[in-house]
Amino acid sequence: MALSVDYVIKETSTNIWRNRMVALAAMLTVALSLTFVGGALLFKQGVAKATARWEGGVQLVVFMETTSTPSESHAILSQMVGPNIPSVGSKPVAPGSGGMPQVKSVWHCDQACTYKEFKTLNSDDPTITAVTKPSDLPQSYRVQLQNGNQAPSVARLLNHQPGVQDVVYPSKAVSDLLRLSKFLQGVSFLIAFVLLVAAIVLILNAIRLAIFARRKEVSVMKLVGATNWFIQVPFMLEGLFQGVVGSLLAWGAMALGTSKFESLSNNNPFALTQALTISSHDVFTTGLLVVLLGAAIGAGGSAVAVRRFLDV
Amino acid sequence: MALSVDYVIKETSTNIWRNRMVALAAMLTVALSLTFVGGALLFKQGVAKATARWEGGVQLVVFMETTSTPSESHAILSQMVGPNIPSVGSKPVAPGSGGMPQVKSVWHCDQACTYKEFKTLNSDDPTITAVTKPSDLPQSYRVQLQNGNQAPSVARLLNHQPGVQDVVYPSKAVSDLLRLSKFLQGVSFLIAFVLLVAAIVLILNAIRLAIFARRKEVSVMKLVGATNWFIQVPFMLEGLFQGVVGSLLAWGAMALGTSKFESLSNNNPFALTQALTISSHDVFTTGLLVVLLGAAIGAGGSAVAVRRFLDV
Amino acid sequence: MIRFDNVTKTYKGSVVALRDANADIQKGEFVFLVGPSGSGKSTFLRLLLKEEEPDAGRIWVAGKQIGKLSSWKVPYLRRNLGCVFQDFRLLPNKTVYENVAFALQVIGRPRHVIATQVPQVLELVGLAKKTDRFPNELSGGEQQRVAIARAFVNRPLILLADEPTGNLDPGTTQGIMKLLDRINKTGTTVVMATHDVVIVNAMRRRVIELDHGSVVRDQARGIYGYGA
Amino acid sequence: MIRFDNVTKTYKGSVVALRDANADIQKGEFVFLVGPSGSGKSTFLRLLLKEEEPDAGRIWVAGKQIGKLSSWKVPYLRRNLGCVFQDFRLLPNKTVYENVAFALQVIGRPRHVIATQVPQVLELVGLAKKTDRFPNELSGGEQQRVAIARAFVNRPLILLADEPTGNLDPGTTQGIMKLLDRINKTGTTVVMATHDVVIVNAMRRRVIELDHGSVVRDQARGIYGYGA
Ligand SMILES: Nc1ncnc2c1ncn2[C@@H]1O[C@H](COP(=O)(O)OP(=O)(O)OP(=O)(O)O)[C@@H](O)[C@H]1O
Ligand SMILES: Nc1ncnc2c1ncn2[C@@H]1O[C@H](COP(=O)(O)OP(=O)(O)OP(=O)(O)O)[C@@H](O)[C@H]1O
Ligand SMILES: [Mg+2]
Ligand SMILES: [Mg+2]
Repeated sequence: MALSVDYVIKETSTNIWRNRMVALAAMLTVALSLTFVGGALLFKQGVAKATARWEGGVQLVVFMETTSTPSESHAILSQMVGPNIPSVGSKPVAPGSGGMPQVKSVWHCDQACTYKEFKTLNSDDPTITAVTKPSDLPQSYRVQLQNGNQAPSVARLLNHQPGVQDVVYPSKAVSDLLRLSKFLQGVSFLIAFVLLVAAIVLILNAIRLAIFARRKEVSVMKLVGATNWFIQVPFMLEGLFQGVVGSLLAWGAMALGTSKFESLSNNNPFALTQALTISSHDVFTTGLLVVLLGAAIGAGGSAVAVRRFLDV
Repeated sequence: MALSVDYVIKETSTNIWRNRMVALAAMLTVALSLTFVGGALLFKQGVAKATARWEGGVQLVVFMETTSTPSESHAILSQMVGPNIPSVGSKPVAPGSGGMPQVKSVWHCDQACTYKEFKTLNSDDPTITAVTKPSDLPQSYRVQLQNGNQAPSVARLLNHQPGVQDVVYPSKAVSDLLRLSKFLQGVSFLIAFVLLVAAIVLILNAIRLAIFARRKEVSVMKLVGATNWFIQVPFMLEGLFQGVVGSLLAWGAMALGTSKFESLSNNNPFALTQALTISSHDVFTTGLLVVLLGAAIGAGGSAVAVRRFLDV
Repeated sequence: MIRFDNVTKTYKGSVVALRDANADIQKGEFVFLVGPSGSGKSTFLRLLLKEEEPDAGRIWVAGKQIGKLSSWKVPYLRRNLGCVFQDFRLLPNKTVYENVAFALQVIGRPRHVIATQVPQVLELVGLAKKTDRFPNELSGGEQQRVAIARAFVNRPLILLADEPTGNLDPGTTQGIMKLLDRINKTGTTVVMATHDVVIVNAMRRRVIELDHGSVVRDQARGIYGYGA
Repeated sequence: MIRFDNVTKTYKGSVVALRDANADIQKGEFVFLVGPSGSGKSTFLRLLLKEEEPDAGRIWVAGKQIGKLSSWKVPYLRRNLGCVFQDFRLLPNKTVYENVAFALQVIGRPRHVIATQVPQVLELVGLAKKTDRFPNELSGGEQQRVAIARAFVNRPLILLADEPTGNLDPGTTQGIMKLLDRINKTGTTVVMATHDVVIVNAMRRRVIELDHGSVVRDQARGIYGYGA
């Protein structure tokens, strides 16, 4: 079955040119929908990075000096959870009698754990992660409070104790960001979903029209014994092409949008945008994902169209 | 030419049902694109309202007491633009010799002007505008500076002078908002434009498919002498229907989005969102505009389709 | 009723379909249009329907010169012209009754007119008992009767038929010819393009022969061809 | 070469198109399929092409029972069956040469095979001088010759023809029949559905008559009908 490359290219390009308006609309819609998908993913990654330390409801982090002794560390722990609990691991533990009433739970992040977190937070800067060893980094206690508003007062109590390097809690901006990001992601995915539906229908339609424009040729092909494969491939490639071109446009829009966003947040230091950093590595992996999605949409849409409308 | 209503309704609904997938995609895309158009317009209105006072590059406003005397007013003016300029009107005037070197230009906003601005700023609260008379409001000097950073120092110089009620300049948030809004509006309109193209193509396609599905009927109609009008009307109504339904969905999304936005900005007092207020009156007028746009898109798309593909 | 006055029609691609054709057909005549394939018979009929425009010459239908007709008046011209084709052109998802009624509905005839005229014409073509059948439940001959009923239900002045028996067997063909003859007897002018030697020779009506777009013979009570 | 074994075919809508039909056609035969409109002739041919599936009975083509054929093998079945129709089915935007070459291209024949076989078959059907014409620049008879060339270029075992002369005038029809006869003489089995009394009676080949889907006559050197 000689399905020659030049035959397929010629047929596919003729199809696309014949319905260029629909094909263009399909590609633009794919591009737009995938830009929303990619944008939402990047935003999510950016927020996750900016707030990694505060995941799981942590409201206070007590960093110990790298030079702190075990007894200093134990003294701090006792102050928070009471003397009856000798040590805590990576699972949150509620304070016993003699602990601080404001504290809801505490867990311990050792140097390995801190190093992992450090790599996440600095994934866009491999030179820093390369020169830093786990032993350079402080261990810490992660504290969840009964009430987030108490963070400053609790921090004051624990700070300046022997062995404590620093006590930090999320700024207003970060906690706002966490709340806002959920909402914006939801909206983005909703928009992306509607657009994906539109994109698939447009691709389906472009293929349907291509099939219709060639219905005479197709019926002759069937009559003289062309294989289904031979008849279908140009139409399926057309859909694939539309999906891939659309997703490449989306990739471009994402890269452009990210750099525009960065320059914007460098000029206007809102707490909001400043807290987000999106590495070019993130843009690249998300871009690849988006192209895969585009290819899947294109191939899927055209496969459905070929099935439904070609009837081979 | 009896074009009976039930005939037209029956034909139109049959058409839509037959290609319900494409019709749905068209309507959703119209809805989404018009949501972006409407959203961008509302945002623009919100920003314009929040920043009405700062239009045209005004960087400082000197409000005089309502009880201030003309000589007090004149003294302030002289201090800014020098003794050689006895008075300024609603056109900006540059300072002469003896004026402040930091000032670039000054214009005067009398009580009528202030009242007008007041009404704009409070258009969502008619009870306030009803009980306020122009004479309750202060006249003011609007000042453009050589350099926006000097606003605080200039304000300190002018404040507490006799007859001066207050000197205000835009906060960081407002000036950020002004810059950000330009960018976001641009992006919104770009997205809306792409989507509008997609929506029109989808409507065109829905009509094209409807015409194609009925090509036998249409050819018989032509043969037995049905008028062009009779043949076209159901198809054109189909496009109109899609445009109008899509735009009503957009209206709903805008209303929902606005209320969601308000509740969000009430909970999270960012300077950014807090500065914006969008009245339900704005939503209503923008909604009407959006429906008109949707009707135009639907009618236009179907008219083109009928012209191109019906060939009557 | 129909007059062609030096009519020439060239399709794009410089195919000359009619060349300086002249013809004059009176009310109530029955005319066969014969000639080899591609000689311009279908073009002759399409020009009457104003589906195509002539390049030169003038055409009169029912006393009006149709070259001067503005395009919005074309539908009204077509209401005077019933049309029947080789491939029937019935709507497959409508019953016999609905197919015929459709022709009246779409020109805006009121419901009571439709309710009286459709059964009447179905009676005439002999399908009074099959009003609720769908086209694919009928034989080819019966389908062509439905098509004739649809063409005739509006009582047109002229009935055009383009190879109406091209798909039919000889027995069925005879029945259709009898029907057309009966319609002709009501005063309707009938113009029929055909290749069927048997029926042309049997009916002995006026024959207009085309060849390469020219009228080469116009003979009252003629036969299919000198040679055939 | 072709065998129908108690074949019944019912279309949806309970139209019985073939009823318990039996036929056995040997290699190299020339068979006319006759019968009134709707008697099942086209259905007979469509079943051979596996465009339709029988409801009951078995069909053999070239020694294979095609009911057992999996759907991806259908294209290979069709390469053994050339097909010609009343309406030619040529591609209007391709020249004569391209129309014929297309049939070889789409089944993946290499370029040099196409370059030798297409001129050869165009020579056979007498169109060697019109290779660069487009279909609408040809007469109906010439167009049908192109269609026959396309059906025959792949040297199929069997040529199926569904009313191939239905649109043609008597003179042209004769030419086409001579061509089909010549193709038959090369050893190709020809099965032709037709309404044309004149050619069936003139050729005197095997005649299979269908009526309401049943084979009512199968006669060597037959005529169109007893009555006609
Ligand atoms: N739409 C068209 N575009 C270009 N050429 C056309 C068109 N329709 C017809 N022709 C050409 O015009 C000529 C006359 O065609 P026409 O259909 O009138 O012939 P006819 O006598 O009806 O033939 P037949 O007996 O085959 O129906 C032919 O050469 C044909 O190829
Ligand atoms: N796709 C279809 N769906 C439903 N019924 C059909 C279909 N095709 C054919 N029929 C019916 O099957 C019967 C046989 O049709 P067929 O086309 O085989 O007859 P034929 O002998 O070829 O007739 P003709 O001489 O008119 O071409 C007819 O009653 C026809 O209405
Ligand atoms: Mg013709
Ligand atoms: Mg048939």
